[in-house]
Amino acid sequence: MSSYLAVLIFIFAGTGIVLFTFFLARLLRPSNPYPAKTVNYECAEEPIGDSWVMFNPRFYIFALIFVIFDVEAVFLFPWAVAFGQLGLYALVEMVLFILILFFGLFYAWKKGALQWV
Amino acid sequence: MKLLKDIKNLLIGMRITGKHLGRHAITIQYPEERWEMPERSRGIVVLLSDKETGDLNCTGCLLCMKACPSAAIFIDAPRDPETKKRKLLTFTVDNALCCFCGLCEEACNFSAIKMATMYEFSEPEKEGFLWDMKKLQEVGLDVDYIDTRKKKPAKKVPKPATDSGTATDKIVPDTLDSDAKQTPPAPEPDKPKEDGE
Amino acid sequence: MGVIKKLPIYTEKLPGGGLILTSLETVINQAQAKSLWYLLFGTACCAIELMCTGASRYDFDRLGMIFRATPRQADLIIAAGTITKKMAPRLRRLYDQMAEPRRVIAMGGCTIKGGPFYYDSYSVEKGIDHIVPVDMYIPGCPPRPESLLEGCIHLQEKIKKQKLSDWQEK
Amino acid sequence: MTYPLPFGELHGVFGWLYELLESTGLPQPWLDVVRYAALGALVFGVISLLALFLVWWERKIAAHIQQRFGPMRHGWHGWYQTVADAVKLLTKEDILVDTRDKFVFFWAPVICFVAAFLAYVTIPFGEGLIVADLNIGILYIMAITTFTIISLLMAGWGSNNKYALLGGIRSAAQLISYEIPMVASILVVVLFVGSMSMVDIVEAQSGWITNWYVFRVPFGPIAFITYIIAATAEANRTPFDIPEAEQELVAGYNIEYSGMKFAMFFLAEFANGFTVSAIAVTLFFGGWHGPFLPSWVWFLLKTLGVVFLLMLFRWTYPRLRVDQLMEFAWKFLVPVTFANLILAAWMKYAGWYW
Amino acid sequence: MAELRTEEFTVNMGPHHPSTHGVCRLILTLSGEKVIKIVPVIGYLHRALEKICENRTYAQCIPVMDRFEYVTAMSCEYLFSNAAEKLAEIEVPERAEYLRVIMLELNRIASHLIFYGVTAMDIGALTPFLYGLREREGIIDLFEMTCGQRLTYNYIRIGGVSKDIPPQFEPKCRETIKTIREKLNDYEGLLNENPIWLVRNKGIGVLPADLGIAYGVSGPVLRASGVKYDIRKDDPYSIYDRFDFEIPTRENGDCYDRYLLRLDEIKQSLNIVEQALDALPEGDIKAKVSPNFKPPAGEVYARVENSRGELGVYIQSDGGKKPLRVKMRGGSFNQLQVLPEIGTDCLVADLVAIFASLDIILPEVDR
Amino acid sequence: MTFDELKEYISANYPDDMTLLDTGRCEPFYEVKAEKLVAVCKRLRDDEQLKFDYFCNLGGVDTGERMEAVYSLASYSMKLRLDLKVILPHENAEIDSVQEVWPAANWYERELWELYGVNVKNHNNLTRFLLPDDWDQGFPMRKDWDAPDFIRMPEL
Repeated sequence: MSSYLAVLIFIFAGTGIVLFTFFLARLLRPSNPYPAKTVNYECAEEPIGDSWVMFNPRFYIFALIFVIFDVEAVFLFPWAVAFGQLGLYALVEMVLFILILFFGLFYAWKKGALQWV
Repeated sequence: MKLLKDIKNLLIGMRITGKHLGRHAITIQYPEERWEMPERSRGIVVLLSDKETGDLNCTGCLLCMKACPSAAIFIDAPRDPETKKRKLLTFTVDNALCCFCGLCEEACNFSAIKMATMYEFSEPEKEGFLWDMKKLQEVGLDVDYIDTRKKKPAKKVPKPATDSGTATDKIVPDTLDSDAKQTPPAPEPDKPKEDGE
Repeated sequence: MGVIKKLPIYTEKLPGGGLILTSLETVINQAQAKSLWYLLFGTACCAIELMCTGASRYDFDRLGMIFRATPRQADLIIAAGTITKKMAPRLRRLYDQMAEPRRVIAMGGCTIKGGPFYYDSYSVEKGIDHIVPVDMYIPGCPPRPESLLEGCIHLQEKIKKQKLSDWQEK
Repeated sequence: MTYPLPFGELHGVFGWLYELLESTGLPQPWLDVVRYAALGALVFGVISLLALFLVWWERKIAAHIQQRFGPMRHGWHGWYQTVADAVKLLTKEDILVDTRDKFVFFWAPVICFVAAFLAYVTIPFGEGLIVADLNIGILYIMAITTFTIISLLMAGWGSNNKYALLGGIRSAAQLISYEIPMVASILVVVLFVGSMSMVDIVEAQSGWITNWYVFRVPFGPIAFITYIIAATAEANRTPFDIPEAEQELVAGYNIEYSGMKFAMFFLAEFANGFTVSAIAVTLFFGGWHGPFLPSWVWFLLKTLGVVFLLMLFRWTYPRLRVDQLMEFAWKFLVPVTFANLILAAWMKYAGWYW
Repeated sequence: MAELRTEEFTVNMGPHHPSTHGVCRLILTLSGEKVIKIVPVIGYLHRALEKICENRTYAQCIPVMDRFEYVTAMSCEYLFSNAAEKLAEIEVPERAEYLRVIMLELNRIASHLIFYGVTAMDIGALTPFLYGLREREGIIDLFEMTCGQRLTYNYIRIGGVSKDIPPQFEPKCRETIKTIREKLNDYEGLLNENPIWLVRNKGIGVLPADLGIAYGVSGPVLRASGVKYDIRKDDPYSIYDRFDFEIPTRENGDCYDRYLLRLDEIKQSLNIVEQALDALPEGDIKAKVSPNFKPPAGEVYARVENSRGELGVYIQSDGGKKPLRVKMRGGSFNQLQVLPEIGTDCLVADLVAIFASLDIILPEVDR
Repeated sequence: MTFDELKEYISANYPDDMTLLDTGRCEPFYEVKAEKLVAVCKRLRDDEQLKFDYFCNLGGVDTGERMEAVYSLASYSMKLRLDLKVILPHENAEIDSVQEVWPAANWYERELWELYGVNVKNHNNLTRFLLPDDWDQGFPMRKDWDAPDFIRMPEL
């Protein structure tokens, strides 16, 4: 598990380094906030309304489709690693699996879920 | 087939940019290398001096002042009551107003004013652009020009406007006073220039 | 916050503090002078010359100047072109929204004093120094790309001379 | 010692540090902690140097494509231009927008950078020059770089700026869409190697140049091309740079960021660009293998070659529109990559490949 | 999926936005990324040129006209001179007319090169932008050599031109033409058939001919919709009837056609310049016009075809040395009016492409 | 159709509506009564012989004593040019909108209203667009307009 310790330590080290540079910048930079400065930039105009709006749901559908395929990828990785030992059975199995998924993709496609906005 | 054609066209694009990568840059590295300015290039306005005597060529005829479309030239050259000749007192060019059109140069019959090819005159202060006669002459000392005065004798001076002596008073640009200097932004919600939406 | 504002006071008490201060000052000034990212802001004729300056022949990038589209990441506004009364509050807002240290170059006659539109124009702001503090004025209508480059180099020289104790006052 | 030499060929240079560490007599776990922390600092230095170099290089390449010089006035051909940029960004004010979401706004650049940073754990810079040879190496990188999506979305949302929000949402949609063809392209290689470890993948390509997976006709080149397309999108580079499309969204998700926070996004972007190129080299171009020169030099050269390819894309092509981008991913790349994967599996089973 | 609720939101695009070519503000109502409504807000560059012209003499008006449409300043100068000549019935010398045509066409090419670059940049390709400006520099050099300025020339005057061309102009000009012809291949290779460029431009922002006519659209934008209307042919001014050139048209009226049409126009303009150089007669360059030029009382509306459509000026003279009224009209004014019609129901990215392909510049709109 | 033919045609077909002004040296300028404007414009546009479907320009003029609105028209297909002039009183001038004839006139009429203060009736969107939104200094293109920060060109 020693190698995974590296990942853990890298998470802390990375965060620490970033925070340290922020701290360093804080020492060096000027700071002079005033209301006109901290207003949102919107092409040199006053922002119209809030930007946290009910966004078009289409964006989230992509995420849903992605989740399906990502789960597939999780299955595919061990399959790919072990493919050398498994042979034809695994190949047919995986082709079927991918086909089923693609059936879903085509369904989504025909349903218009892949239309952007 | 369309796919192959598309890939071919994408590769053509890469070939063109790749081809340029090998070519030499056309950049003129400004402070070290300079673009050779064409002779007619219109840079800053200067006053020309006589090549022999070193005096200004200007006779104070006010033609350039009248020709200027942005009223950047201000000349004070009142007529001497006895000799009826004009005496040049002040000659001011506001380079902040000048629109570099070259009309003053064309209006001048005495080779007295020229748009020299110089162009490097950035200033940290706004007041620096109001050039008086001395400065204009100084800058124009090295400027080469073709003297056309000898062919055009002085009698061709057009009739000056009678009221020029008084009319000139009001064209002194009036924004050069001290309040032009801007105060730094105060850290408070002041938006004086705000427009109502 | 700006601890750096008080740095001259601290360093005075330290042995060799003056040396630290001056070397820090040099490094910061050099960095700021050599990396002036300008805001993509052009209104009129000068904007075309600004484009030409960025193009191959004059090459702004040579001076380390690249454009940023958002004022948050820009160090310099090159006010290229006439600023009208309608545009003036917007210019001010852009300036306000820039991160300090920020600088302004007034490019061309219109921004210095109104230029050809000084007289008889009911809608031109007569000089952008009424709106924002200006660090460098470049005359011309429009200025040649070389003039702009010269103005920028002049500004860089000016930045290199600034003192740490007052550079964020602007 | 039991663990592999972490510096490979460079052990002669850095080995004394280990001996110093061991001489302190710390217990083994603590020794590991200190060792990895030191490596983390080192990798950070490497990333910073690489990013500084890549920025400078990109500017030079762009300039020369456009027949100009690029940075010229600061050092020899402007070599310390990017250093000046970095120091300047350090001294720039950090603007905190009033209406921001405080937590999200602050942590977005941190996560963005850490995600890019973590990927370097398993990049084999040379023979033995790897921080930790995880046995799921490539899967780990795919998983870790996905964090970038979260950070960009956080940046877009936290800024409370409409352009930033659009940029964040675009980037989320784009990155997740291109994740899938990327994974499918990588799987072709994993299938042949039978291991996900980066070192194993490189070792499998040792020997003559034909062992490189990009030359495993017919599926190798297809996998490489689809990978490089997906990688360009993953690294947010033109023609897929829609999250920060300057002409449409001003600056996209980082519109409200200034100073060091912006620098972190900037750094992460170039670090990601290097990561995807390094993966391409590892998977398809034989990693560190090469004659005469030290292994890490080969690796760097090959990676910079792929980075150069990405740069050439960037300075040649216009930008795709966001919906076309999604369509391209889902309706073209995903089917093609999966078909390629099945083809490769079949070939491997039948043994019909070169 | 339409039944899911989506909130529309309003966003400012401009006045400071990289792709609004100056200081135009578009108030967009978006649903997701789809543009529901566009409200253009202009006036950020309203410099009161018309008022200024009313207080200048005719000769002084010409530098002011330069600033009206600085990308093709020669057209503006020509336009004003032409109108004043019509008012005062001045005969312009032959050579001057030829020189004017050379300058006008060179300026048209320069303007289209800017269009090429800026459009490419708006769609995300940065390199074509610099290539376009690189060739433009060659033309600007010719102008600078002739009249001394790079952008605001003040070259074409009432009654002729201000200066004769220098002797090295002709060889340099021919060389520039040759270079541009060569480089046009690069331009076309970079974008014309590029699949990304095609999907970004084809079928985007279609302007039907009748809509264009209703909104008074002119110039390349209208010709890309299939209306063959060019003032150089249909209401000939100067000596355009002596040259052999074609008016290119396209049918679809989308962004891609507008782009192609402008490249075609560059080629035609190069031909015109070559013909004019070949036929350049000797002689005077300026008719005698008194410095205190006072046209008789009257009024005139003159128009020329510049790279953005019809450029017109209405001058009313009361017989004094200053015009009573100068009203300018630029093609972009109408093209911006039609933008809400053709720009709705597309994505933000398409709007940028449409805006770029209409080749709107704001001084023409705001004056 | 040459200009002379155009003049003849108009004098034959529009005798009551349009009066030829002798100011035009090149293209004919016609005076149209304000109340007849929209009807005349419609006729001109739909006339098979003329087809003035191209609205080039609309400029207001303040001569000091009166207001004028000058419409420049052209035709895409027949290659003709024509200018119409409507003479209005200096104060409280009113004119009918022609945007139902040519939609292009919309912005030109807004400009006429904004800079000259000529009220355009039946206009769908008569709001400020060239001047700042908070402009309160009247109609700046009028000859007698003045403001404190308005600097006139000095008479030289």
